[in-house]
Amino acid sequence: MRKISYSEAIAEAQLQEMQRDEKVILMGLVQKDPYGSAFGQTKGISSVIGEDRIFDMPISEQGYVGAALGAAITGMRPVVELQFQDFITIAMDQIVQQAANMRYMFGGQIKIPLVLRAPTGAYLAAAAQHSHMLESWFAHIPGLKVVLPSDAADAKGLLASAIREDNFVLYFEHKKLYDKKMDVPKEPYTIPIGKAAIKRVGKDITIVAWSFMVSKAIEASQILEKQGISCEVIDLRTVSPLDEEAILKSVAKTNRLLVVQEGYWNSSVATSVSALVAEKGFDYLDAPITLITAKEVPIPFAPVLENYVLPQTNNIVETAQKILNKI
Amino acid sequence: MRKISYSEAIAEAQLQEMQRDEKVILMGLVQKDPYGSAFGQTKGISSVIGEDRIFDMPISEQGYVGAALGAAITGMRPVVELQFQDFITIAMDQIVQQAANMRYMFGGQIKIPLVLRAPTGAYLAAAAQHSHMLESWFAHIPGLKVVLPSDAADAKGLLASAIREDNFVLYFEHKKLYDKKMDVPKEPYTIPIGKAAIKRVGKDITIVAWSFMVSKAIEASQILEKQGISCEVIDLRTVSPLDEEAILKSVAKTNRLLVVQEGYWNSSVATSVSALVAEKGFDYLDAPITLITAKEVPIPFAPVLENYVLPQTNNIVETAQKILNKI
Amino acid sequence: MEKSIAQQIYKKMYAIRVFEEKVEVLFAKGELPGFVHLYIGQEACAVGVCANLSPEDYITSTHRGHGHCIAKGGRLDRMMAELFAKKTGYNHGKGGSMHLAASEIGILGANGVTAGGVPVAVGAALSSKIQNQGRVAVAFMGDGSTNQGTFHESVNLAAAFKLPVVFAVENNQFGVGTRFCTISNEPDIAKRAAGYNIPGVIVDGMDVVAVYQEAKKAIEYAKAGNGPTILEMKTWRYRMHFQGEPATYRNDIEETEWIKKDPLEIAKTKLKSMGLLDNAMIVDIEESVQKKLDEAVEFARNSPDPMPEDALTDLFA
Amino acid sequence: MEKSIAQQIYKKMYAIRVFEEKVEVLFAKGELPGFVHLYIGQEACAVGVCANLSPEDYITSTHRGHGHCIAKGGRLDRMMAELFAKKTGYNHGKGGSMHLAASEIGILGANGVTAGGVPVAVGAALSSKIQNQGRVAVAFMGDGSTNQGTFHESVNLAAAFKLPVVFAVENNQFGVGTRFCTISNEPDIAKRAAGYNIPGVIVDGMDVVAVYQEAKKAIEYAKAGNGPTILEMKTWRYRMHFQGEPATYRNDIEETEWIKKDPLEIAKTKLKSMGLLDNAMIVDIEESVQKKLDEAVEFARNSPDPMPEDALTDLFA
Ligand SMILES: Cc1ncc(C[n+]2csc(CCOP(=O)(O)OP(=O)(O)O)c2C)c(N)n1
Ligand SMILES: Cc1ncc(C[n+]2csc(CCOP(=O)(O)OP(=O)(O)O)c2C)c(N)n1
Ligand SMILES: [Mg+2]
Ligand SMILES: [Mg+2]
Repeated sequence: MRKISYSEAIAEAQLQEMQRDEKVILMGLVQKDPYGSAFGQTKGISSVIGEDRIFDMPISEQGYVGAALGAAITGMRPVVELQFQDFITIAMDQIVQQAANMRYMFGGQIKIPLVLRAPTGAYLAAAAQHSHMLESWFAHIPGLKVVLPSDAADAKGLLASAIREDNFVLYFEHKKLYDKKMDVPKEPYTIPIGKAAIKRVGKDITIVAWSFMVSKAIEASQILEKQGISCEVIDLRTVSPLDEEAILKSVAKTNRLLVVQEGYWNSSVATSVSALVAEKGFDYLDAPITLITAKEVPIPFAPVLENYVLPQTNNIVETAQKILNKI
Repeated sequence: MRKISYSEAIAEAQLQEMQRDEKVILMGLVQKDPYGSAFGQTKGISSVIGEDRIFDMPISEQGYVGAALGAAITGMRPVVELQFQDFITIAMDQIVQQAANMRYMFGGQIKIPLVLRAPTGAYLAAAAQHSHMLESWFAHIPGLKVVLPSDAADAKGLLASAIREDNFVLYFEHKKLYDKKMDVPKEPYTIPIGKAAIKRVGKDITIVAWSFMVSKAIEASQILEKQGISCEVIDLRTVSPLDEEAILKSVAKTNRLLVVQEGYWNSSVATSVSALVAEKGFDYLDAPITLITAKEVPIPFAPVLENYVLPQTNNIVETAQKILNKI
Repeated sequence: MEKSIAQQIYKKMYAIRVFEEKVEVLFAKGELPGFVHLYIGQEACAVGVCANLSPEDYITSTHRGHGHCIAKGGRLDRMMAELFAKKTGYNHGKGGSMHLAASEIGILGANGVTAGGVPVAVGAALSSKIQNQGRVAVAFMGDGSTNQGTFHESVNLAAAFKLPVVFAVENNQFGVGTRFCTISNEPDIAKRAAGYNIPGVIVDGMDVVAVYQEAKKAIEYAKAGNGPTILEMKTWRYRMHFQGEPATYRNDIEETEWIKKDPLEIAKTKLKSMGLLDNAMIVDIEESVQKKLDEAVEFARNSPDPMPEDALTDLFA
Repeated sequence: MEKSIAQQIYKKMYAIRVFEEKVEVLFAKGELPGFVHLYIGQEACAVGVCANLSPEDYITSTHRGHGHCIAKGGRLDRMMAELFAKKTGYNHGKGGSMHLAASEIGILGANGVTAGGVPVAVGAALSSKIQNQGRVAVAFMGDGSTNQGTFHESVNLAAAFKLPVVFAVENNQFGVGTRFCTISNEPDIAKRAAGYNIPGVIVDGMDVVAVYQEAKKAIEYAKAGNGPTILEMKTWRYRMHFQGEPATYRNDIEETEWIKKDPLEIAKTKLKSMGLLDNAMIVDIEESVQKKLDEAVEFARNSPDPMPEDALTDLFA
């Protein structure tokens, strides 16, 4: 199999879906070639498909996300992109008050085959306004599905599913993953939305993670394995709806839960995973549920500060050791 | 003591703070008399203070919240109002990317003595776009303090604190409480931000609630008391920062925790309270932590549907009975 | 104008008026839950514009949306049932007054967010253009709503891509209790068109014939691929901002002047003088509308409430 | 123009140019973390406007903000230290290039959000007006940023309340790789002023004397209580959108034409012909700036990193 990067996988999924269904259109900043999006996520598409279904937008996030919604409910299947997830703050009315409510509020009259893509995350010295992980906000809102692929193969299959889905899907790509290459099948394929994946089988402790944190959890597991601690790493893939079954099943086996989240603690997906297990898997637990998250400050610019604020592999290793009383 | 309503208490706090400090200004839709805000929360103020420090804004939530921020960092102490909390979706960039980050990102150069007030909540057949409880979004973001008073006396004291605070405070008023009257001291006073209040002392189970849910929790406690179940009701008052100590102390005593939240489950303050206790108070627990929240759909218009979706007193009663195995 | 159009125009204007008067009474009696914003006084705007539209064309509407819904062909019975929060309503009781939608006739929803529907209309127009469908999208909005950023973003986008949109601004000069000229420095909203190099037109929003004619031009211009127009209709709402509004803030003298320009009276006078309507037709129209309205109320009252568990349906397709 | 102002103008323009050229080299060598957007080519805009401001006046800036910071009086050493992510930087290493702020000289921050600072400037102007301080606020922004809703909301608000603001638009004709005229139907942004009944002025943004004069009028107009102006400066950025940008999309011929209009050359020629500058002064100025710049780099390199735990300070007052 050929190796391609996460951003290439994203571009490939979009190209293939556009070839498969002429209703698929792309909207966002600098989508067309030669640019092909800020991180190359649409690179090559306009050169193959032509320019009729790819729209370079003005910097009007609320307006063009709303326009994508309008197109979605009148026959198109738009994939709309924000240049950074942070700018979703500008489009919140169209996403939350309009799109998330619309089908329900209209009594099911319409479908919303809409995907919103955005680069998310930190670790790049991009400072407070370009480093957010805001998936928890959208997980909080009914009517939205929220997907965060952790590698190139997942990125391709999950995006194909999102584009074929008749509902609004938010698809958040981690900036630190764009360059990461791996084997990715060339032909189109889908990965189901709403299902977690066991990325590493283990028996002593369950580590739940998603997006960039999956690779940190796996790194930590490799270190811990050498110390005789066997970790099961669950990649949520979708943070709303949560795959409750996969989480509970793993904790039923390991009896210990560690959640690793790049974003902030309060009112987050991590606290939801904890609350789920504290309510429905309480009897499985042999130890307190522990959460590793960003520290409660905006993401600072200086790398020395940023690294201190964000979860690191060694935090995971040490915390797992502590949970298992090996420290 | 004289009885005044929650909205009168809010107006009184603002009037008194404006009299105390001429830097305090009000900005929002229809703030001046005769309107005095949509629910009367600024009623009577312009008639006493004059019109120089009260600004009726255009319907430009992002713009005028940003203007309030600009005024706050250049010497004023604005209280800026949104007509409904739902419209905060329009102002998210100025609140989250600008205001919440600004002091930190600038290395502490400025202060942000800013209060944003907004009516929140459902139970009014106002449908999906006028019924949100979005406090969890803001609790998720460092740099914001988030206050939700549950009665008129708290409303007055917490608002005075918020206005005197040199940091950005979000202050969310519940629409179902505006008309509720109670004894409220006439002279100015403050209630500390960041501290929970025990609204009812009990020993069998801790019920954590805030905003309108506090009255439902108290109602349920009264019913449960007759059945021999003694509930401790904690009113968080502030959902960020959380008063961890108050929560843990109560659960250490009762060994059981029920959280009642009007908003949605995923990535919410309720899940944070659970996660806090599952991590730091795990050994206190004699039963799973249970959460009562809105069902995962937008708030529907028809009262029969809305009531089904939202937490009701009888849900609290039944859940508490279940937790205590009395059912 | 054809005779049949003239009759449709009067019929819809009358239907809006009596529908709203009925809603006013029902709401006061407590039969309708939630909030209600009446359209009385602005009938010429919705009807004058929508008389140029076919069912395939799109509209987006506002919190004050009953008039647009009727003008675009909405059924009184399903509308009324929705206001009654019944299962037979357009939105099965999930939306209510502020969210009335009827996608099969191009009504992409009333909206509880000022200017919230405007970008949605732009997207519908984009969709029409990509698919070469020749449909136009009309975004209705009030004067107050044009101060939202989305208004600017939507107009700019539609202008740049020459999308078939009409920005139909009903300038009733107040947003809640705030007079437009106190929160905007230029009282004519149509003047904003210059910034986007598109047509901006001002028309007497109490005169349905004038609205019809200007809307016709804007819609034809859009359908011909020339892009959007800002169509500003100067008008007046005859009732409070929402039913039950506590404050009064408008000037009696001004109010009286506007009430004299009643759009229904102007419509009758003009259409009669144009030979398109006569008294007998008017009687016929009014009787038939009244009958439909009575039936609508009956239908709504007799319709079942949704079941509580229905709350969990309709979220995802 | 006074001689001292002319010299300040050339000094600041030259400082911006060499500061940015130095940053270009340092960034390429990997000495500066994060993202960097260079201001080269637009020096006349920031300097022409800010030469009319006192330290008490306010500015808000953009992602391309080094030039504004220098023009408004920012120190090269503290700026450079911030780009180096050092504790001695203006923001103690917490902000970096896109968030440079110096509140003691009225710099209310560069901004990573296009048009994000514009409403903030409006608020600073409101504050000045309430307190009768006579301060003006200048909101700098790019052409692309004017398509944000906040631009519209801010201009409308400032116009309605006659706030002392200048909307200083640097129209370099591209937002990232998108040419302005492909996403807006009217190439002259100043034309939008008509919609708000305020002055809209277009000026050659490569000519610092022209910018200075038009900005002077707008600032005096604002300080006199007349409200805002949209001041559009036509200009060109000489470098890529951000350092390391992969795509190229601008037209070579156009590029060459613009490079001929180098703002530093124009400034020298014009100021000399006006008798405000001579070759000796130029040499002096350039030498003194170069020295300061070398010291700034030295200072930044030798400054300490923040301590990890410093990350937890500065959140709340
Ligand atoms: C974003 C937003 N802000 C505030 C409101 C509250 N609100 C409802 S209607 C209205 C006034 C709208 O004025 P206008 O657009 O002129 O319409 P009119 O009521 O005059 O028909 C306001 C402020 C809202 N619905 N949405
Ligand atoms: C809200 C928002 N959307 C997108 C971006 C990404 N972005 C950074 S700079 C830029 C272009 C801005 O263009 P313009 O305002 O013309 O400024 P210039 O770069 O030409 O100086 C964009 C799209 C952003 N920073 N903020
Ligand atoms: Mg109005
Ligand atoms: Mg530009």
